[in-house]
Amino acid sequence: MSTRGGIAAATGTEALTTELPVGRSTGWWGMVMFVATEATLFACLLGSYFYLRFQHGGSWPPGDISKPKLLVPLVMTGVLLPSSLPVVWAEHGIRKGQRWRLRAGLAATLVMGATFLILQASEYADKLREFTITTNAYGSLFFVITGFHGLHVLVGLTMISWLLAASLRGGSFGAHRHDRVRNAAIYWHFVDVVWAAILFTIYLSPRL
Amino acid sequence: MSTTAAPAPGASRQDLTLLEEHWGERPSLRSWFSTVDHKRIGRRYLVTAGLFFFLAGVSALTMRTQLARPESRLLSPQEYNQLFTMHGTAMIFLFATPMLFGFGNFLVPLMIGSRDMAFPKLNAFGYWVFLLAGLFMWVSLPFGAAPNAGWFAYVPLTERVNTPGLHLDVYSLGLLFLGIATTAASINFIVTALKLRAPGMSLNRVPLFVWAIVATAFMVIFALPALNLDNAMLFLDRRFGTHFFDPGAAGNVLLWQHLFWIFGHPDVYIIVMPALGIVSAVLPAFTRRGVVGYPLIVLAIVTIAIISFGVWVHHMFATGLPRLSYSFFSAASSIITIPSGIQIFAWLATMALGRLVLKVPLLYLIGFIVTFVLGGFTGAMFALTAFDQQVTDSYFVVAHFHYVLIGGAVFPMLAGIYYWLPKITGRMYHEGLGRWAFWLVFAGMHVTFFPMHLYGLFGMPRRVYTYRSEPGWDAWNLVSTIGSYLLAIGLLLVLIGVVHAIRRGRPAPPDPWGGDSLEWSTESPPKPYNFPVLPEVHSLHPTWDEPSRESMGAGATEDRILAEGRRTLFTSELDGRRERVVEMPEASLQPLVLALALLVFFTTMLFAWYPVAIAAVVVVAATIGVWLWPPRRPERELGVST
Amino acid sequence: MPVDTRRDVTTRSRSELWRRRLLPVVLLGGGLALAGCSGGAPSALNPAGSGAGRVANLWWLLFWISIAVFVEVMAVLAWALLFRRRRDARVRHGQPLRFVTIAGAGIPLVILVTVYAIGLRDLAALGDGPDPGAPTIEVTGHKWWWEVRVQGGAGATANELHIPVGEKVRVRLRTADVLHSFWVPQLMPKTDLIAGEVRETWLHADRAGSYRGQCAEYCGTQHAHMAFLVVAEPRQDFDAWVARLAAPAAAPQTDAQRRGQAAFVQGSCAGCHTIRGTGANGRIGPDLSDVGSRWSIGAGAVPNDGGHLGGWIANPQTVKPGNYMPPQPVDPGQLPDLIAYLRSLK
Amino acid sequence: MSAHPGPRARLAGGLLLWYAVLGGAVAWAVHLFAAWGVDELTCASGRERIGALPLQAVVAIAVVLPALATVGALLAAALVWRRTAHPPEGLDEHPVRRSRLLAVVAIWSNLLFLAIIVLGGAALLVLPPCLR
Repeated sequence: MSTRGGIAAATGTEALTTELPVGRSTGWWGMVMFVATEATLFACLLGSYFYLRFQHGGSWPPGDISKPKLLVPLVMTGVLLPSSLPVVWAEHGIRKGQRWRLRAGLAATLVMGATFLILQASEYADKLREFTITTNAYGSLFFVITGFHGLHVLVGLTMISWLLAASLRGGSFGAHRHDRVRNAAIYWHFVDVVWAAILFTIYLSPRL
Repeated sequence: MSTTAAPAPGASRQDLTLLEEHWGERPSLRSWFSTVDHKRIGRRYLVTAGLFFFLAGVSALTMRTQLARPESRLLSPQEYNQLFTMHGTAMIFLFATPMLFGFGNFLVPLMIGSRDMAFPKLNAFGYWVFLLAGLFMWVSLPFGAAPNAGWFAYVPLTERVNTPGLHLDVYSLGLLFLGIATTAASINFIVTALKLRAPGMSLNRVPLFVWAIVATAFMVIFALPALNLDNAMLFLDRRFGTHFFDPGAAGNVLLWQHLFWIFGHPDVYIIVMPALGIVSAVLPAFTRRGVVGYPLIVLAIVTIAIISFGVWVHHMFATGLPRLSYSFFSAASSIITIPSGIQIFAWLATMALGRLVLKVPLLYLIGFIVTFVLGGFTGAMFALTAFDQQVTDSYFVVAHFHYVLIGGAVFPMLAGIYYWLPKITGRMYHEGLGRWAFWLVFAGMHVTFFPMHLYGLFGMPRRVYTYRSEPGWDAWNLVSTIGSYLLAIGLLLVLIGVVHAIRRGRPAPPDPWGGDSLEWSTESPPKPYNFPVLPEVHSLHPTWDEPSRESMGAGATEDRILAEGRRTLFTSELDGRRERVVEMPEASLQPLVLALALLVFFTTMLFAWYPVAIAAVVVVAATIGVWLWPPRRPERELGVST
Repeated sequence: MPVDTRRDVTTRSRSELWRRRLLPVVLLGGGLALAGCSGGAPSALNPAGSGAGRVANLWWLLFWISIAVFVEVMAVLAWALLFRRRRDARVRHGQPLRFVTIAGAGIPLVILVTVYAIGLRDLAALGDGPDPGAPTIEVTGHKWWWEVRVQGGAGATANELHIPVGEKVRVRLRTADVLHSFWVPQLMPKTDLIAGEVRETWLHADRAGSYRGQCAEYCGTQHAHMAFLVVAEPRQDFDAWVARLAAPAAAPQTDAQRRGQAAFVQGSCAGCHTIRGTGANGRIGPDLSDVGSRWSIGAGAVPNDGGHLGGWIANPQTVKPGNYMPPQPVDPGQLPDLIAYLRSLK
Repeated sequence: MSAHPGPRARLAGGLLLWYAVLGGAVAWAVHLFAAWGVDELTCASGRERIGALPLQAVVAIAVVLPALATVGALLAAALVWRRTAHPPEGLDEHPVRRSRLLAVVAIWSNLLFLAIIVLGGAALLVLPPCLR
């Protein structure tokens, strides 16, 4: 198909009246809407961070708090972002009816997510020596944003464990029945992507 | 065309028995707590929201009595401040939205030709949470611990140092609790309208009420998080010593206002939008024609829903931000008037080109137009920063938003109550009683609130528990108080009319008005399965068009009868093409258990019994886990390869 | 009523009286008689300065536009009700989209763009504050009273500020606790007092008089009683007021006043209140150095006379429940002396 | 015109439709958040410059670019409107009518969003960026 023909086809009546999106289940839409409202919540949270930062003026972080160090959070990122891959792999597996892939993929994600939380605990232990949630608004923002995300990771891990438990039982999932797997996967990808935004906001932006 | 008789059901007697068996609920205590029928839940929403309306209304009457004369001592300032806060909070959160969601719950599946909402159990859960959250907030009042800093709860007044005690903890936790219900209901509405429409109901044939509910639900999805975050931060500030709003520790007090109004302004339209949907739904039956300019009203619904997110700073025009930044919001606030104007003139054109049947619902619609237009004028005035700075926080604002909210939401709700009462209860209301109630409500509303424009302009600030005698304030305040009693009597007559209809009313035929949407093709009240045969929609006014009506008669295809089990049909999002048949969930106690566990969580958070709160969280997680646990199926059916 | 006694009655213009007589006519005609029936109230429609004057003009423009559009809407509605009220079950079609788009979108767009432009001009004008050298008054909001100082001056007063007629005066706004809003309807639209920030507005009166102002942002229990008075007066009176604020309070003249001063300074009063030039220098409550000359007690709660003052000192909680002044254990014999002293502070 | 568009052309067509419907809304939202946020927060810091650029120029960019994006969406909406006026023979009328509804909504909404952006931008000519 030539480019010109492509443009003509794409701007033709038929292409312009093509139904997009199509064929999703109610569960998919429900999860997408839930993620949309959660994403808005995180957007407000990160927006509040920037609002307080720029309203504060002056040096940021305020007070005696030093700029956040990057090593641990980058390792955390390295653990969490790739943890979506086993979920994708597991989901593709169960669509083909390969239950072992579902189990293995979920287990791998579980391990990576748990590692992330352990690293976050060590990060907290480090930060708490410098400031706490009550030190000032920066401290409040830092712990509430990362804590709220950590809570989401915990919820995501609960969902993954729950899926894993159901898949171990047998009679739960197969090529024709994997809505729950996909919905939990959407949630997990969301938790992942939000971390990237948090990494940028909390750890990278004070250095810009 | 005459549409008084419902078409003969195309389902056989045998099918009807099966449907009754799968969908019917035998009356029992358990079924009362476990029902997932959208019609029962919708009715409960209406009744419960009505109860909260009554409480908030009594609060308002008490306040008006206090304000009848200057320097009255009926109420202490502490009492007055709790009353006005609860009045506002309850009217906005516990009455207006739930009442309209009640209409939505009852009507959306009926209007789109479905057998239930997309997530029936979630629906039941939403109701229970709404009920419990409402009680959670109201119970604080007799203990003198009710929220007392206005429904807007501005910091730093609401910080612990300025308002100790539980007042604001009740507020923040109560709204967070309630937010769960609102979000759940909104997701449910969106998904229901996207996937459960009858085959053939493409986007250009969706009833305007459904458009309005869906737009509202989208607004909730994107607006409510701002309020939730605000309340979470307030609670953390108060309870755990964070500093989000503390300017002494790098916090900022305007952050509260920004987040609050990012929610708060869309919320105005969250309240008004479904009510405008009711107007579009009721009008055709009493003008004997479809609403003029369907695409333009859809346009209005969609654009209002979007623009409403970009006008929030007009609530902050007096906070001293840069004037240039005000102008962007001033521009949006001005232009948002246009879609509203389009709707008003579309309705006027409908009336001018139709044949008016002057019954009580139409009276309320006329009252709505008169009142809402006046509220709209003052609304457009607020878009101008300079004028807003003069009258904001005065009684002029109180007049404005009561015109908009009573005119724009309560009048349509009342129209809706009279219009759908036959469908909901199976009984007709008493026309004469209804007319009396209308005139009292209409007169009471204007006598109460019109003078507020005046004494607002004359310099009387709002949220004052009393005032010094000033010429231009005293007399008009007394007029307002008298009006509020008229309004209360009128509303009492509405209530009497409803009770009278339920107890003594004539049995209602399936379609007493000759309405145009699908709910009128069901029985009054509808059977638990709504439609013996799911309709096939051929136009925007399916009850008025022959092919759509015939589709419910003899010769229906099996995929629209679905008598074998509790089933309904999925269709595609935009064009309403058939996709597949799905199984719907049975009645269950899980929604109630989940809501109760959340109640325990929020109550224990309020009283700082954190170990119990953690236990409640575990119960919540376990309930959800059980709720969603996949049913066991044979491996072959699942499609597992080894 | 103190406000009225101090208001210059002759400033009530002939046009205002004319409007007053017009009242019934306008009420019948449009139902909105605004300036006329406000009488002596602090009405935004009876402006006394350039800021409020501009907004009042904007209001009248908006008002008449609203009347015109309302008449248009009611005409269509009335036409429908009069000529379209037949019971007829026939369902009609036909889409007069042109009417809807012109009346519902076209005309409103023209109106809105016009008033937006005018509003923008007014917004810019309200931002056109006083010259850098203009007098600056520092106002601090407290729960529930206003602390007033002149920039650079030593003393303070409460709930009353003076401005020279015909000059723009800068007002710098701070809050000591929660949000308040500074509103003098006859002179200038509101400006909020934001915790942690400093806000500025300005006042300009083109005729002498007393103008009532009030806190407009809800600020807790006694938000209702947080009024103040702006006194616009000739320049030399204003200068005298500024000088008085810097000077010590008037010395007691009579024996009763002297006993009252002693009771004030040695008693609990001095813990919270300042009277300049005496040992009383508390900073919690308002500076009382000129309390005898003020228009009210308790930021507009009651008139400032001997009886109310005595009642206030004995138990402020019955007068203004919830305010931060506790009931005073004053010996009944001392109360008349205290009153006499405080009344003498002018 | 080719008889039947392939899947990629269909995807492109569908996306074009949604750009027409939602483009103005998104552009306006970007304009609002950028222009307001930059103005309020830069003024709060007491500066009137962002890097090398004067604040006024930054706000102007936040007006002009979204306005152009809205004009683009308006053109796309007009295209859908024209293409759905006389659908070719043999095409299912159902989706065409639905798309036509969306086209009407899109044209009007883009006009409204354009009006808001232009009116907000006009204030830039009257008001200095940090005047309070």
